[in-house]
This record gives sequence, C-alpha cells and structure tokens, in this order.
Amino acid sequence: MSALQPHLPALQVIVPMLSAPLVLLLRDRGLSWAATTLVSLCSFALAVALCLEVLADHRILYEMGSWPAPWGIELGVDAFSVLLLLVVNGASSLALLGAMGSIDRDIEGERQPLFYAAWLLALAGLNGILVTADAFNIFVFMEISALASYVIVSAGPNRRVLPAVFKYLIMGTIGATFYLIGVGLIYLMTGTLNLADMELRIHEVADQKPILVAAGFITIGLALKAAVFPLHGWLPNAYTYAPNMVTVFLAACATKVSLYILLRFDFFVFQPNLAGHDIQFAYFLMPLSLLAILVASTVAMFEPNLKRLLAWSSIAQIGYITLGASLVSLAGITASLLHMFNHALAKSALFLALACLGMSVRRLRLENIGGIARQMPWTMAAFVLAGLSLIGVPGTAGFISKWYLISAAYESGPWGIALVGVIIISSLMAVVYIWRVVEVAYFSKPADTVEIAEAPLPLLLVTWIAVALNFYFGLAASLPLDLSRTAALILMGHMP
Amino acid sequence: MYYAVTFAVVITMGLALIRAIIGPSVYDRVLAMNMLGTKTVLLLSVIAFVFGRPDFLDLALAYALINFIGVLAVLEFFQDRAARRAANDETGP
Amino acid sequence: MTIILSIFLLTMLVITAVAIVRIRNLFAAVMLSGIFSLLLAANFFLLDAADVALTEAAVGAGISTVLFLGALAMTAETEHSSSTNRGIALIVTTTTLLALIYATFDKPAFGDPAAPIHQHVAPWYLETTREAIDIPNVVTAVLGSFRGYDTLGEVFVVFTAGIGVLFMLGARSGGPKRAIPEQTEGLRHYQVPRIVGRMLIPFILLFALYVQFHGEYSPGGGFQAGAIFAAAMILYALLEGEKRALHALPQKLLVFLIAGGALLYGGVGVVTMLLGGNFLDYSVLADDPVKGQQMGLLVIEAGVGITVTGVLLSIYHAFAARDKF
Amino acid sequence: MSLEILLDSASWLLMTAGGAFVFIGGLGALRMPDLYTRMHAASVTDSIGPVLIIFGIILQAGFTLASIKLIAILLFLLVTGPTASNALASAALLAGTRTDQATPLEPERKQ
Amino acid sequence: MALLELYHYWVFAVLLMIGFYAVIAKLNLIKKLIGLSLFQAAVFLLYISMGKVSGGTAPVFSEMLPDDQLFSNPLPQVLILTAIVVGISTVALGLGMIVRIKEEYGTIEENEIQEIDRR
Repeated sequence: MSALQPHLPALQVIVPMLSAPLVLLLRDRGLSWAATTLVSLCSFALAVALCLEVLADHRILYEMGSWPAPWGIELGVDAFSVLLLLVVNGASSLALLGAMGSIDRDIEGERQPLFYAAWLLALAGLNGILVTADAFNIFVFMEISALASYVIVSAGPNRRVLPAVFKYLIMGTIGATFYLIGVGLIYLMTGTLNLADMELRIHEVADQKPILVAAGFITIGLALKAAVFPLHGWLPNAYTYAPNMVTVFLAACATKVSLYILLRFDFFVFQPNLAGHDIQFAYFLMPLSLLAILVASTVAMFEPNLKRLLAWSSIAQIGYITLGASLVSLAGITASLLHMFNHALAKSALFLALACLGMSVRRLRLENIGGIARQMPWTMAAFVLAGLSLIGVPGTAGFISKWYLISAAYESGPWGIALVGVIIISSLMAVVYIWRVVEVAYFSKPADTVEIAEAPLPLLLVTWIAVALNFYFGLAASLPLDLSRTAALILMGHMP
Repeated sequence: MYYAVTFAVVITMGLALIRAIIGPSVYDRVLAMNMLGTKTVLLLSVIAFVFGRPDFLDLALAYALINFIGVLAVLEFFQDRAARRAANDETGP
Repeated sequence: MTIILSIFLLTMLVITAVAIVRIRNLFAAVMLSGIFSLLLAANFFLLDAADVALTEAAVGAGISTVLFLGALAMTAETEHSSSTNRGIALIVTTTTLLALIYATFDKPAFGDPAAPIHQHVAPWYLETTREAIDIPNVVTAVLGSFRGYDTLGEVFVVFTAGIGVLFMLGARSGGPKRAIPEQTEGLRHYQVPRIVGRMLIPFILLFALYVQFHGEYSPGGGFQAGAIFAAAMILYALLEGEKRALHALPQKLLVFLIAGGALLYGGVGVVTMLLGGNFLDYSVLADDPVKGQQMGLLVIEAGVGITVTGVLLSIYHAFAARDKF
Repeated sequence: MSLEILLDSASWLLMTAGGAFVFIGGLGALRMPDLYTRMHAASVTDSIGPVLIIFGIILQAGFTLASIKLIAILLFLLVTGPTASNALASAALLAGTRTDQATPLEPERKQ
Repeated sequence: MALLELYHYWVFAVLLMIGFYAVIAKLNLIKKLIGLSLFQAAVFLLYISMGKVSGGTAPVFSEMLPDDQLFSNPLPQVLILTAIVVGISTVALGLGMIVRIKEEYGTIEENEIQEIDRR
C-alpha cells in the first residue's frame, strides 16, 4: 500500500481505464459484469484512500511522466475533487452491484462486454476530470466520459433513446467545443494550460477582451454540459430512455462533474482576477437557478412518466446547486457542494427504486403502477424513504443540505428571504410530485390482476443500502460536511 | 519563380472548387474533387521548397494516396447503389 | 506572399463551408466536406503545422469521407425538409460571431514571436526536446512524452468510439440481418482500378510503416500511420469486396488490435510505475534517460498506431456489413 | 556557371509550362459543355502538369533525397490519375450519362 | 495589414458560425453532423493560427536550418492533433446512431422522427 501511496491520483484514473480493454477481451457476459464491478469497487477504494489522504494534508499533486508543471500535465486532488470522486465511484459501484438482472433484460449477452467496457470508460473519464489540474486534459477526459456515456445511454430498450442520445451527442459536443474555444483564448493570452499557473498569469491580461469572451464561452459550454436551466434540453429524454441502471449512474454524477469544472474554473481562474466577475457570475446564475428550480419542479408535478419526472427533478436540483454557488459566499458554496453529494445520494436511491419497479413493469408510467405497493412493498418503501430525502425531511441527508442552503440564502442580504421562499415552495412542489407516485402506488386499484413479483434480491439490497446511506448521512453528516467546507474554503480562498 | 507556379495551381484549385459546387452531376463533383486533390499535392510539393523544408514531401505523398482512395470509395458507393437499384427493379419495389 | 496565398485558401474554405450548408444533395455535401478538409490541411501546412496537416488530410479528407459515404449508403441522399428555427439559429450564431470578433481586437498580432503564448511554455519544449529526448520532431516529443497522458486519453477516446460503434451496430432488435450482403463485391468489375490498386497497396502499407516509425524525425506518428494503414485496408475492401477483406483481417483480430494497442500504451505507463518512476515517465525504461525516452516513444506510438488501425477498420466494416436500404 | 544558368532557365521553362497546363486544365474543367469533355480537359492536364512542374523542381533541387521523394510522388500521380479518370468515366457511362447532354441529370432523378 | 493579420481569426469565427448554424437549423441528421464537424474544424483553425510564429518554421529540427531559426509553437499543434482525433470519434459515433435511427424510424429528418414519436 505504501508503495502505491504516491501514485494514488494516477491510479484513480488508470485502473478503470486500462481495465476497459481487458473487459472487452473477456467476451463473456457474467465474467465481464463481475470484472467491471470489481474494478469499480477498487476504484471506490482508491477514492476512499485519497479521501483519507486529503483529510490528513489537504492537497495531493502528481506529475505525469515526471515532467514538472506547467510543462507536463499535473494531477491535483483536494477536498473538492475527493467529494465528487466518492460520489462518482460510489454511484457506479452501487449501480453495478445491482445491475446484472436489469442489464440482462435490456442488452443481449454478446453485446454486454462492449457495454461494460464503455461503462468503465465513462467512470475513468469522470475520474480523470476530477483529478486533473490541466485545462486541456479536462477536455480530453470530458470527451472520454461523454462518448462512453452516449454509448451506454444508447443501450436503452425503447427506440426513442436513439434520437435522444443523438441530441445528447450534439449538445455535448457543442458544450465541449465551446469549452475548447475558451481554453484556447486563455492559452492565447497567458501561454499556459495548467490551472494553477493560469491563475497566476491571467492577472496581467485580466482586463483584455479575449479573456472576457473566454470566460463567457467556458461558462456557457460547461453550463450546457451540466444542464443548467435553459440549456437542459438534452437531459430529460436521455435520462428517461437510458437503461435504468445507466440512469442511476449518470443521474448521480455526469452533470455534477461538469458543474465541478465550472466552479473550479470560475473560482480558481476568473474570480480572483476579473474585476466584478463575482457580481456578473451571481447576476447571471441566480435568476437561471431560480427559474430552473420553479419551472422544472412544475413540469415534474405534471409528468406521468416516472423516469422523466425524476429527470426534471434533477434539473431543479441542479438549480439548487447553482443557486448556492451564485451566492458567492462561504456558506453558499458549502451548501452547494453538500447538495451535490446529498442529491446524488437521494437520486441514486430513487432511480434504484425505479429500476426495481422496472424489473416487473415494462413502461414506467403512473398509470401502470396502480396499487403496486401491495406486490412490491419493499421497493415502494424504499422509494418513499428516498423521496423523503429528496424533499428534505429532517433526519435525511436532503434535509442537511437544504438547511445549509436556506441559512446561506437567508444571510445573503435583503433578497435572502425571497430565496428562502423559493426553496420552500419548491420543496413543497417536491412533496407533490413524490406524493403523486406514492398515492398511485399505494392507494390506486391495480390496473390488471397480473401477478407481479418483488424485485430480485441483489437489486433490492443495493437499493436499501442507498436508502440507508441517505439516513446515515442525514444523522452523521460530518464527512461530507467537512469535505464541502474545506472545499468551499479552498474555492473562496482564491477570491481577492 | 515558384510563385508563378503556386498561383497557377491555387487559381486552378479555385476553378475546380467552383466546378465541385455547381456540379451539376455527381460525376462532375468527383472529377473536381480528384482535380483539387492533385492540385493540392502539387501545391504542397512547391510550398515545401518555398519554405525550404523539402523533408515535408511525405505529406504530398500522403495526400495523393488519400485522394486516390477517396475517389475509389465514391465510385464504389455509386456502383453499389446502381447494383441495388438494378436488384430492386428486378424484384419490384 | 504567403499571406496572400493564405487569404486565398481561407476564402476558399469559407466558400466551401457555405456551399456545404446550402447544398441539398447530401452526397455533394459530403464530398465538399472532403474538399474542405483538404483545403484546411493545406492551410495548416501554410501555418507550419505539418503534423496536423497530415492528420487532417488522412483523417478528415480520407477516413471521415469514407465513413460518411458508408452511412449515406444506408440512409438517404438528399435532405428533404427545410430548416427550422432560422431566426433563433441566426441570432445565436450571430451573437457567437460578434463575441468572437470582439475578442479579436485585443489579441496579440498574428505570428508575433513576443506574444505570451510563444514565451511561456513553448521555448521550454523546444529546449528540453533537444536535451532530454533528442529527437528532431518536437511535436512528437510533446505529444508522446511531455503531454503523453493527453495522448493516452486520446487513444481511449478512439477506443471508446470503436466499441461504441460496434455496440450500436451490433444491435439485433429491429435491424436487418447481419450477414454480409452479396452486392458489396467491391469494384471487381472495374479492371483498371483493381489492378492498379492491388499494385499500390503494398507501397501504401510500406508508406504507413514509414510514417509510423519515422514519426520522430519527420511529420507523422501513430495516428497518421494508423489512418493510412486503415485507408490501405479500406482500399483493399473496396477493390476486392468485404468478404475478402474480412478474411484478410477478421473482425476478431481487429478487436484484439483495438484492445492490444490501448493496453500496450497503458502497459508502458504501468511498467514505468513498477520501475519506480511516475506514470508514463519513460526515462526509467533504460539506463540512459534519453534512450529510455526514445524507447518509450517508439512503443507508445506503436500502441497508438495499432489501436487507430483497429478502430477505423472495425468502424468501416461495421458500416459496410450493414444491410442497405 | 553557365550550366547553372542553363539549369535554372530550363527549370523555369518547365515550371511555367506546367503552371500554364494546369491552369488550362482548370479552365477546361470549368468551361467545357459536358462531363466527358470536362474530364478530358482535366485528366490530360493532370498528367502533363505534374510531370513538368515536378521535373522543374527536381532541376532546382538537384539529386537529393527530396528528388527521390518527388519522383515517387510523380509516379504515384501518373499511376493513380489516369486510373481514377478511367474509373470515373466508366462509372458515368454505366450510369447512363451521355455525351450529348449539355447538362447531365442528377442520377437520382433518373429512375 | 493589421486587418489582414486578423483574417485568420475572422475566418475561424465565420466558419464556426456557419457550422453552428447548420447544427441548429438543419433538420437532416447527417447535415447536422457535417455542421458539427465544420464547427470543430473552425476551432482547429483557431489553435493552429495561434501557434504560428512569423519567420518560424514547423517545429521539426533539421541540419539544413540555420542555428537561430525560429520555430512555431508545438503545443497548439499537439492539442489539435488530439482534437482532430476526438472529432472523428464523435462523428463516427454520431453516424452509428444515425444508421440505427434510420433502421428504427425509416427516416433521418428530425421533424419526421418527432412526428412518428408523437403517434
């Protein structure tokens, strides 16, 4: 272990990445599933090890190829990256542990090794974004994770997944290309690609036009990838028609990793150097966040398709995260980061519960699950408990982050009380849309008398683990809280 | 002296481009594409000398090769399509 | 002088782009985009980017045209609906355009050697390549060693695309049978191209090997070589038909190539780690760090070439093996 | 000394002639009335143009590695150019394009 | 002359705009994808023109060059080599999707697909 210690940041990426070709060569569906799950668990263990290191001494650097930064590519892991590493690898492992039965229904056995290889690449890409400290390297790994996500989303059983994933591809590529333009303009003015070096060198040219334009391009490009409100068009269909387990994985992390880059870029590179950028940032992001919260929650209230309902809810939750960030205060960012973690917990539990339902019900629409709680009591109980966490009932993880968000909003100034109002209204809306599902499942008459069996045990077990985690982190929130507070300190530490 | 040739080649590229855009038949476009490819090869050979880097002639060779494969791929596409049309005509729509 | 040439070529580029968007016949659009790539490559050459020009020509003008044609054969040849959202599209694009033009006003003068971009990291690369790696092609040195991790990522992007296409086109549901249709016999009835092509293929393969292993001395390297190698095999498939091409390089072997190349590259990194260096630190591969670097570059370029060949060929076959409409 | 002047003027002559042929070919490809005449203009000059230009450059470069590469390029062009033209013409003929059509129809409109 | 020097950047901006327009406004999926590749190609041009040094040459050493020869910046070229490969990968994947869409829906026009889905 001690020999591996210095290599941890690199291993976090290359373990899943290099396993992908090996999984491809396995050619057997069971074996490839087992290998993928094992690798994902290893990757999770690496994330935990990194987390322990970071908690001990805050920032780990690694020089790829032993070339010093800014000439070589540098990896840098701090509390912010670790927080999301835990989310990404945890979500992937949970989803994979329960995946076998669900995936078997959606994908033929001979194509499964390809699918699992793509899954590992998506994981490696997301990890790669999180550990790197180089602007262009982020682009490369963004593309790995994006291409791999298109592949695993396209495995969905309904043909509608194809136009949805094509749209995802177009929007994702535009987002990435905008990011690339922004990085190019910054590189043009500073001559460097290393984020830390950029922060130092951008100072001299901060008031020049290319930098301003670059800030715009990077923000819009990443907002597109993160499905920030008016640019969310690709998300609902892609999440709805993806295989259930893929939704569990991606809903928990894909957009959050883009938000991670957005925040990191903004707070590391632009905020300290661009005069008035914090105000522009807040004025740009806050109205969008509020709109996202209200509009997306409203749509979710009237949506009959369960997965799309949760997808719209995800857009609203992204609104919470950006709202916290747009306060540009320590409390706000802490709340925002904490919500990234807690929302991932709640959403993966909810989507896992839907995956359980999906084992018995072909089309996950409200009218098809009437009275299903009688046949699938454990699944629906898990759904209700995870829903409580999404709403933010005390005792759940969702409560903690909402509480922090509300107090941060309240302290933010004269408008704070209005923000608090929006958060509370949207929480009530969340009660409505979760309740609609619960009502149909518990109190409606079954549509037909077909015998429906409870979901298979492994999947159910995984779902309940996710639910339990929601409660665990609702009662003992110190780990995510410590990490997000440290991360917020790091981000704010770059403010002038 | 190289410049005169360069300009002749570049202007011819322009003419070929016009032919490629106005068509009218697909074969005209293939013809124009082939011509443009050959002219690019010549342009690169000349420019390699203008720049004083004759070691970059590999590029011109690669272009010539890609161009040839491109033209054959297009023709295969047509032949294939014609074959399919013929087959469809025999069996009916 | 060069600047007039550039302006002429750039203007042609814009004209081609407009024509691509306006033209209704998709086939013509694909051919024009091939021409676009060729012109773009010529521009890159004028801008002193020989490696990039080679890649753009091989990948943009060659492979991507072939892939588009393969997809067109299975879909449609003309677009028949008119555009929508013209207003929105114009507003969005014009805003983008204005933002970018606004950005150009503070840009350092084109080609100014004193601009920050040429002052900070670039001179270090030129210096260190001479000292620590000792190969003439700085682009290869940066690509393979200084930013070797990016290149590893790039190999995995290609890898992902390869398995992605195999995954999607491997779907059975709703799709037609996967047998190789008989009509794709290639150009066997055209005697002249067939004979000439067969004669040329060995030379093209030889040239691909030259580009692969001469990449440290002149423009070229794994990507370009892989693309040219794949182009040669595609030529073979065009001339002799799918069946024979798949007989020469079966799909199973291609999957091994895809995985093997990526593993070879990653494996070098793992070996350097085991030998006590950082990931992808090739200097630990031999006693003399410079020799180690050169060795590492040679091996990873081979890995890149193998994967790119495998992926491009697999994608081509995946399209060609599909039953056509 | 005089040999150099001789070589210089010879290469000058070759390149100018090559440039002229290339340009004439381009004009022909643009101005000729139908596909086959256009092809005729283009393919013939595509063979003679490169020969003249590349020999012109070789006279400048002298006998070096670059010249060998140039000869390789020339051979390649000389082999592939006519082949491509031949394949193109036969494909057009098979598809039913006629010489007397001033503007051949798009093949897809023909069925 | 200063305006001429900005010409590269402007062509980049115009090409970007043309490609972007095709991606947004065109309904045909193949056309969208061609637009997307134009869009990416424009960015390649931006990077490569950034890396140009007047009086410089391609960054490949050679004995034939004088000792004080300037070289163009190698880094943007390396980045664009990567970006080109990323571009072709995206296009290949997109084409795979289009072929599947055609097989499932029988059309590759976006509005027709939406109509079929609405039924």
